[in-house]
Amino acid sequence: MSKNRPVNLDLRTIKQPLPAIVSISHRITGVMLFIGLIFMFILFDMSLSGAEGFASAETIMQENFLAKFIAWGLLVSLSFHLFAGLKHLVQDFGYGEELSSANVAAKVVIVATVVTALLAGYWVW
Amino acid sequence: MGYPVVVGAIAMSEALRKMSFEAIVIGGGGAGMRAALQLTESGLKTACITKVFPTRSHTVSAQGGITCAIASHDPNDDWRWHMYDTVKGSDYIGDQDAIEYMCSVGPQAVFELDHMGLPFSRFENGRIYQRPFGGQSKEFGEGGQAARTCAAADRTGHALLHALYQGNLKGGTTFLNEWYAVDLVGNDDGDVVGVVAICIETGETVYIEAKATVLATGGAGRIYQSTTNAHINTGDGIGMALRMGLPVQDMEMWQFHPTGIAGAGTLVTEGCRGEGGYLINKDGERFMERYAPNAKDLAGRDVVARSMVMEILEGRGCGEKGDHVFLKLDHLGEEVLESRLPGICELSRTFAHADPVVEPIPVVPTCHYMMGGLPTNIGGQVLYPESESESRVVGGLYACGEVACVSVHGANRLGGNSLLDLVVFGRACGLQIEKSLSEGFESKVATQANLDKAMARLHKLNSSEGGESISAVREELQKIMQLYFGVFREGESMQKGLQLLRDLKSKIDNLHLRDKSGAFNTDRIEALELQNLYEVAFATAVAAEERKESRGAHARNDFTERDDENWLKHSIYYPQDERIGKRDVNFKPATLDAFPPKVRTY
Amino acid sequence: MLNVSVYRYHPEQDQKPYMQDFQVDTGGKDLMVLDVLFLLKEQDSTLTFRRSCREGVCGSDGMNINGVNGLACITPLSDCVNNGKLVLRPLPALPVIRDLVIDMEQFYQNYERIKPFLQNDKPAPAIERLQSPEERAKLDGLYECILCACCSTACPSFWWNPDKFVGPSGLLQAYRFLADSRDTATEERLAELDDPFSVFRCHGIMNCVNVCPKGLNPTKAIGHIRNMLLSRGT
Amino acid sequence: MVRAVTSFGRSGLYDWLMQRVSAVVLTLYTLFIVAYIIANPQLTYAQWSGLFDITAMRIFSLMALLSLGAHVWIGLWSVSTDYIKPMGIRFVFQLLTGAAMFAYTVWGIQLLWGL
Repeated sequence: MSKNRPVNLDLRTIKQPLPAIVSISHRITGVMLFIGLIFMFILFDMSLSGAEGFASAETIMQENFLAKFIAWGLLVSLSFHLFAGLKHLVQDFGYGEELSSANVAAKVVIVATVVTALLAGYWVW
Repeated sequence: MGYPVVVGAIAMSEALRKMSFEAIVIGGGGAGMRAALQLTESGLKTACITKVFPTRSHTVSAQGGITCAIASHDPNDDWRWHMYDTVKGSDYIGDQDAIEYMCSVGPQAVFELDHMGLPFSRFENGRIYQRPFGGQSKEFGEGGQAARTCAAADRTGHALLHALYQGNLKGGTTFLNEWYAVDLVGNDDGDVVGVVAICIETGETVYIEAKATVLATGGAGRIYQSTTNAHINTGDGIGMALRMGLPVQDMEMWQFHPTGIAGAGTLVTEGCRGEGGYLINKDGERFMERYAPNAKDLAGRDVVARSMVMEILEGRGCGEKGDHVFLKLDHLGEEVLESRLPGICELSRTFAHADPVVEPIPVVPTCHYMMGGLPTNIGGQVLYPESESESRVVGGLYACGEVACVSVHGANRLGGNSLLDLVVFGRACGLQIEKSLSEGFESKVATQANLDKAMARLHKLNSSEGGESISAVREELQKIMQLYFGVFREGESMQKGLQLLRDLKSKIDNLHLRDKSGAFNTDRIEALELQNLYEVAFATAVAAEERKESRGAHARNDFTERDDENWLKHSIYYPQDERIGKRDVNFKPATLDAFPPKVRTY
Repeated sequence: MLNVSVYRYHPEQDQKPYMQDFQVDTGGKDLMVLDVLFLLKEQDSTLTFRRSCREGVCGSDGMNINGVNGLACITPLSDCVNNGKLVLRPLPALPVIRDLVIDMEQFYQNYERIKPFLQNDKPAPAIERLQSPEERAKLDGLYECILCACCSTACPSFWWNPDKFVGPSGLLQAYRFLADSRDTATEERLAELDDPFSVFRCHGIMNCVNVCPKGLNPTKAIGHIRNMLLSRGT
Repeated sequence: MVRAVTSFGRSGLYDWLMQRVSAVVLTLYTLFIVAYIIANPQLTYAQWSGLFDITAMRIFSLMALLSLGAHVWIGLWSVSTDYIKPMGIRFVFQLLTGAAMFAYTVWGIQLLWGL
């Protein structure tokens, strides 16, 4: 049998419902957080390295726009990842396994993340 | 690409690849899979050849259930009462030895299905749920309505077909899925020694050799324009047999199901009426009370279908055109409908845009089942009737299910008896083959000339340079059948229909296959199917015109009475000279006295 | 007039698949997508698709209709067409044999892998095996699966690991037997599923539930399997 | 049964369970840290290092650290087996992920107990 058969998997042509978009975003934010770990660890290391290090960590977080932006991005990723993760936990207990409730849950994750993103922005800046 | 290019157009003399089995089953529906399972379990090298993946077969559409006296609803139920109902339902041309066998072996066959995993609905005591169906009685018609149809909600066919497929997976049956059987191969003695088949996926044509060939190809409802049947129900087995010169029996007997959704043709199970639904005309009248005062909506299907057509013809039909009646279910309540008839609710919402919970379903009698078919004995061996009382066995050929005419349905099948028919006789077929082969049945191998004969039709089609459009000819055929051979028939119009069919023959022989390619060529399959449809339609027309009486599903305006003196017989259509012969009905059950013909009222 | 765009591929003629545009006169009726396909086949008889029962119970004509998997025979145009355009593509992720016909071998293999048949080590009684209506009710929403593959081919986890993740349809069937009071092979069935792929690739996105033409809920069934694994493993 | 040698726990179930348990730990830890920082807007080094001097906090932090290692490993292993089909590249990716998480864990322990 020929192995050259084409496969229809052009993702642009396949509609994805909201829960699917939330799920892939969950993964993407997970990978982003993994990459951001280096930033978090450096900052944490700095803050515990002594009074001087703590002060410079504070300065960076108060004055460096890039650092602020990264921190904000990580906070947003973290909140999304966390909310989507909580949704998973809730689903694991057998809630939200109907189409309608799953859609509502996905919307809740998005709304909660948007709210957190605004708060985090306010906090960081 | 690794594809054999244009293999369909293989030259006449070129050698075909050969595959060998001890037994092959053509058809992967209920009957075919039950036979295949029996054969595989007996250790015979068996293949099931099926033009669609097995669970796509039309058995999947059966809804209401499988009728059988398993004594669940009524602990005193008796298979003899079931037999009585079936004989009466058949309008007395069902063979009583076969009906006796089916009704008495039935419970065992049904229990086997449960053991295979079929998810039957249940009563509180844990036994299989049974519902009332049309034509069912206790005490040989004296004890009132019986409830004898074992059901898995209203998806019994689906549940049964899947259970059988699962049983075959467990048993290890070899399936040739999406292979299309083109024509039977007969040897010089006239025995059947296999089949020429196309692997649809690649287009390769292969000779599949076997000592026993089982036709389980199902019905041919697609000869009519309006039918509950799947697109695949094209009478391939009948077509193949007729081209081999084998006669067919009772082909005029076509069941019109009372409740097909008007316009769409999709089936609405008789179980709806079993659960308490009933038909109403445009005045809201429950008209079956007039036609069948006792059984009302649960009279035989032929009776109900005719009554509906009478209502419509007399101007009491519903809808703008007054061309249908209503099936009322809303009084049963949402709970009953959603638990007992969930599939019907789904179908009605999709195809009739009517929610049965609140409004009635528009229904009209729709072609549903072919009572006729290849005459066989109880073991599924195909018979060649040589006179009214004498028949010989056709070597190597078996049939079971709708393509066969054992005959347990006679002139009218009772609801729920088709599923029983296919498991009982699919099984019986397997048992008979096991017996025949162990007794050392041998037949001559096919010669090249034999194979060339089986390849002739395919070859002709593959070399067609021009000709008729397949879909146009099919539509023409279906219109003729619908118009001239419907619920009510009449001599003069049937003769006209017959003439139109004769005229159509040249077109059928001159189909143009535009697509000559190999891989998944549905155009080729549809052309081959259309030729089978024609064979079935023509046999139907000849037999219908010849049977000059009204019996069961065959209702004539010019011969309104049953004529037991001349027609308490099977009709046999002989393809060689397009002639109708007669064959005796069996009135010799083994364990009890035959039920003599009586006036059939419900 | 309805604009229809159909995925075409013929292994003997085409190097690559392409989209072909048609115009169909629907007569202003709200046809089913399958009816439209029949009209297309009258225009071009080489157009290839599977069909059988035409009432949504055989599962032959699963395809991707305007981006969403479904059965052509029970999808009315009014449910799927927007902007007057109908786009028909084969079900995703499985190899295309020709046009809208896919090779379902992998899908069937996954079905067979879960041993989709009743297993009971006790000898069968002379009648049926008794089952209470409550026990039987557990099979509702499971046994109705028609193996159309709409769900599995809508599932990204199946796309990426079709040979390892059983997929929503197979798992629904697995639970159908786990839930059957007549089946005694629970332990063996669960043992077969307890790896990081077979069940646990389900992330509950419910694409399967979204497309199931029979309204079934594989996600819920998978949840039940997970709970059974959980109580077995802890 | 699909055999996969590089999964984390002994089975799909344990991987799944580990992912959930570690998620809960990480959630609690995150909420605590965020709440602590918000509650102490004028945070000083003494306060901050004092916090991590408490044994309970060190244990909590260590739990979070180990949870992080497991959570990331299981998550990224699953991501890699979904999207990276060539075995060589997938293996390298998994190797790097494992190495990174090992390094972070050691780093974290050193930070906590090296004060």
